[in-house]
Amino acid sequence: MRTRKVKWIVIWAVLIVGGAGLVAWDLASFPEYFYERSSRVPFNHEKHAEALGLDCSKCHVGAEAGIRATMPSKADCMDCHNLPLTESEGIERLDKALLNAPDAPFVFTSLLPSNVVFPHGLHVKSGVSCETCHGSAKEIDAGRRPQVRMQDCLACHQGKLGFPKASTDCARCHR
Amino acid sequence: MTSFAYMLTALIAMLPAPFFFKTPMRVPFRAVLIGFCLLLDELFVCLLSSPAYPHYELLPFQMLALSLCISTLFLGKRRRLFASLATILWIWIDFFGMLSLSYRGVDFLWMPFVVLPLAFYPIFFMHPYKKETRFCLAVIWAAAWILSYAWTP
Amino acid sequence: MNILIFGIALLLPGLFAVDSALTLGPSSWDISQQRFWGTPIANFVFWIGLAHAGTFFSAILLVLGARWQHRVAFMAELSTLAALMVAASFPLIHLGIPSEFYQMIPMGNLRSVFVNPESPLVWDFVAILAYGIVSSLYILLHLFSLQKSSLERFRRPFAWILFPLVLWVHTIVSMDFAVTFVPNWQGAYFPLYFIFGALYSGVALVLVLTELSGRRVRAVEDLLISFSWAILAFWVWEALAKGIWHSEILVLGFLVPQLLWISKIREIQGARVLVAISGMVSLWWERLLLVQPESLDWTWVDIGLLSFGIGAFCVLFSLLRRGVQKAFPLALDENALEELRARPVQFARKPFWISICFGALAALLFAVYFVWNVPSITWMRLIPILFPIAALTAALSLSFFAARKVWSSKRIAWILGILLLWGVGVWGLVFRGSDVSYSEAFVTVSDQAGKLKSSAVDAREIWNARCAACHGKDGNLNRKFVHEYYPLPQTLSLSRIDSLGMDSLKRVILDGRNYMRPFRGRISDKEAAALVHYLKSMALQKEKGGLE
Amino acid sequence: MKISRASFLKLLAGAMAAVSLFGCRKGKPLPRNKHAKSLNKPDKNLWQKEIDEARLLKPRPEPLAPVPRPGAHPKFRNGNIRFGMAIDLDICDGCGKCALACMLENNVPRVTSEDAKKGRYMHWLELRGKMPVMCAHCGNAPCEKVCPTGAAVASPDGFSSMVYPRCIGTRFCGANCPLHARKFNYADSLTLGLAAKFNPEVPLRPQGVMEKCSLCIQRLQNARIQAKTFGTEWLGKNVFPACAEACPKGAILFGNWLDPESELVRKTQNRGIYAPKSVAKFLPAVVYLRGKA
Repeated sequence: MRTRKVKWIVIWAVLIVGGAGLVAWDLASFPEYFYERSSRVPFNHEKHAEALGLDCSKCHVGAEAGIRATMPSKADCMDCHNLPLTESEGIERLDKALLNAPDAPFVFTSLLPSNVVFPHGLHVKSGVSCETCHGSAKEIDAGRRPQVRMQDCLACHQGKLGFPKASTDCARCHR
Repeated sequence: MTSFAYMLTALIAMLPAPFFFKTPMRVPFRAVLIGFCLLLDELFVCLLSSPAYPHYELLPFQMLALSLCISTLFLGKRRRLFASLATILWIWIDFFGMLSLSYRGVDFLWMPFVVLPLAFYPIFFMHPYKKETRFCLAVIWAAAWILSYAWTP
Repeated sequence: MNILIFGIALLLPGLFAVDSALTLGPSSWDISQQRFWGTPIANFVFWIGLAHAGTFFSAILLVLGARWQHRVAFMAELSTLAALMVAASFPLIHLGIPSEFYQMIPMGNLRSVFVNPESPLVWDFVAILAYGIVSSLYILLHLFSLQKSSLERFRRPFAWILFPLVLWVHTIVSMDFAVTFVPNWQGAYFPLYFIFGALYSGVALVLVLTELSGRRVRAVEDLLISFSWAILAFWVWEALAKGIWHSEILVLGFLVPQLLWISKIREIQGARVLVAISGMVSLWWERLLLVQPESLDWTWVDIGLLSFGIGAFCVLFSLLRRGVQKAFPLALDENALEELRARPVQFARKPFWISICFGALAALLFAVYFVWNVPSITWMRLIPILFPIAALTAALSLSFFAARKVWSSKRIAWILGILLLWGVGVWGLVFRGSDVSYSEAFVTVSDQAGKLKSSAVDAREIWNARCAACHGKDGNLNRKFVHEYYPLPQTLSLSRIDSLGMDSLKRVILDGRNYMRPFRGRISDKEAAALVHYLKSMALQKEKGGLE
Repeated sequence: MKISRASFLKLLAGAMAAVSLFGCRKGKPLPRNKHAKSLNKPDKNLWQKEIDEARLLKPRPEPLAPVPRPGAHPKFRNGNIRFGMAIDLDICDGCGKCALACMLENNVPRVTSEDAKKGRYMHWLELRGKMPVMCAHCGNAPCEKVCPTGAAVASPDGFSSMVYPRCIGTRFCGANCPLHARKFNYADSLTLGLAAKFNPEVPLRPQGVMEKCSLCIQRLQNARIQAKTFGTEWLGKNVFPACAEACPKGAILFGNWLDPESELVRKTQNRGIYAPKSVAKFLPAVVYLRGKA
């Protein structure tokens, strides 16, 4: 009876350890589960958008008219940051970071699969604001990213989320 | 394929039907007999049919179904079971045959599926060994045969 | 025992082939260039055909009242289970992305996309799944009925459900070919053709298995001859209707079995086995030539898959038989079976009809659900899935009635609970699906990607994006933002624009002025020109508005 | 804890199934949150060479059959768009520039030498004889009927679209296409260095899925988005697939069959309209012009 118990403990241990090992191996060899943040210059959305009243598309050119919203280049930052703007603390550190930043300081890996096209401008035009998917500036600063899930896209396109109905043809978005 | 040739196929299918199950016979001999009749049907259809009639692919097997149906009229026992099985076989051949033909753009003929289920009425609700039942069944099967050729939507 | 060793000897190299087929994909085996299908499909059709034997012998012959069927029933049922498992593995190997097979299941998913119910592959999936579950339940019922005679009355009702289902399965396998536009796959007669081919090979398999277990059932030999004549009729029709003729198949599949007419040959055990094997070989070869009529260019994986099929079948079969022998020693004891058969058998009428109603209801609900969600389908093409669903539901409900006869309600509740939990779990996994199953990456966004296209129409958009932060969307200063600037950007009136001239304004945009940084590189010459025009049009509009 | 043998076997089977499922995962085709590295400088000549190789395999043009002018898509009778093409065989001299343009536009991969020996080229637009042949975008498309997952599906814009993430590689569509216009990704071409991202707008396809001519859907989508963003109704004007753009003689016309103003409709007036015989009865949208009507 005792040996039997031991045998079962061993079997369960092997199964659990093996399962944990599989999961660990999976996570290690497919690191897409870890989200990568790669901005090199600190940026505060809340300050720029809500305090200064800048449109998203000032920096994310295309956010209101293009297919993709792009990330700002260094030149876009320097449009304003070449001026001595504020006295706030840490501005020196920011200026230094900007000075040393590469031409394209922000590179963002979008969560949109490359076989899907999401026309930002068209959505803004039909009344879907940036906040609908991206959340408020505060939330963005806190690390929120839009979840790209086909069921949400489809629900909205089918008119279930309060926006006007849109095409549900596969070939409109998939390419 | 002319309607005359089509009626001829029915005749050829029905002729050997009484002998299928009448005499006691060992299973392989019976299989050879039925298989031989099917071969003859095929040969006959092949000689008569034209590719313009796309249902011809099914015809020998519809003929087989018809002969099996007719042969159940001469069964001594379990007539209900085998008559209904033979009718279902016919429906089966027709349905899946036409389903596959419909993918090729051939019209799906509905008539056999309206008529053949009617055969279950005499099979189940009339006395299986009475003459009227046999007559009724023969009429329904014949109607199904004719309508599956003649009636196009 | 010998079967097990033989099976393992074939299975091990076969597993290597399966592994390399899964990792390397379909290019590792030989595939017809015109049809994209190869040996896995031929093997699938062959094994699913063999899987018909069990049901034929134990269900069809049971309801048709063949007196000798119990002698081979268990053997045949076990071979059905084993062959079905082998058969089901081949389509998975065949897939380009095997791990995504569940996308064929006809249920909605999280993404609210539906399968295409017009495709015979969806019918296939449902039918084989239903057949697998129902035939496993049937064999369990059969085994338990040896111990609990009260279960015996459920066997015939069950057989009546299984009888059409098994024919349906192979009909649908035949539809995989019959609905296509591939010339040698077309044939409205394929359902019967495939069914007879399946039954023929199934009978041959059962003949071999009974002989190997040291018994002889003459009726099976008779059936082999009978089916060889039936299949001959189809081969002749293939030749007459489509001009397809393979003499080697005719010799192996038709002429060789005729040797059994000669009683001298028929009395030799080896000859009987060889005849049956010849029949199976001819049918396997026939399926292969159907899938892949071009000259074969086999790799070792093709041979490995063949070996995997035979090996896996032998191993599964002998393991199943051992399991049954241990758990139900009566099942393979012929004398005991003979006694059991003497029991009067009833037909569980009420449970049968209730189950049938449940099945019909399930099929109806499914049809309504599907047509509701995918209204564009031709509903007639949904029928092939409906019957397996009805049969599966009916069989489950019949098993429930049968279980109530022998088990306490508490036990049944436990089993049902576990099954339900498991079912919901599987359903949830399938419903959710995997995340983006897409090889390539997500879009990377940098300042380079997706520049605005330039045209006069969208100068406004460029303005709004690039200039409005300071100059305001309407051309008036965005005071909230620029109050920190000194000197303030100039307001541009029409007269000022005219005095500066378009060219100098364009230069200002491109090269900058005072605090305004150059936009060269971010805005093209053309875009800059368009912006200047837009500027002017705004100023014009303002002037007009001011006058009014 | 007491476990019967049966439940242990079940457990074991479950574990085996789980392990084998993990085994089914291929290392590469899983998504990574990184952009795939394209080759530094893909040599276009390699693609050109492959086109020349493939030409030798198919020296004979497709037999043609006369068809009526393509109209509304049979599934979307009320639509006002049916994209299509007409290839003028009187002008076309079979130079093959369209084939290269197609491959570069759509990031079509090359194939391994083993696959090349078997003729498994991926060319969406292939030259049979001197005739450019691609998916005919049938109205009654045989491929769409047999696709189990709905990856091959008709678009209301009147062409036959392909949703790669839904494709599981049954290859039934390829078998059922009488024109053999569908191509299967036998190899993991990205890892093998056979694919290159010439065009950032088009995703690379993973191993195990089918693909075919999409009528340069990325161009159509972008043009539609552009037009709709700026508020204009769009009926398929001012956009051309890569092959039409690359044709030096202007033999490939693209447009909307339902727009009487379109160049496609105007230039095909009084011309003989043909389609490959094998797909002529499926209402193709891609047709061939020859002689007068």
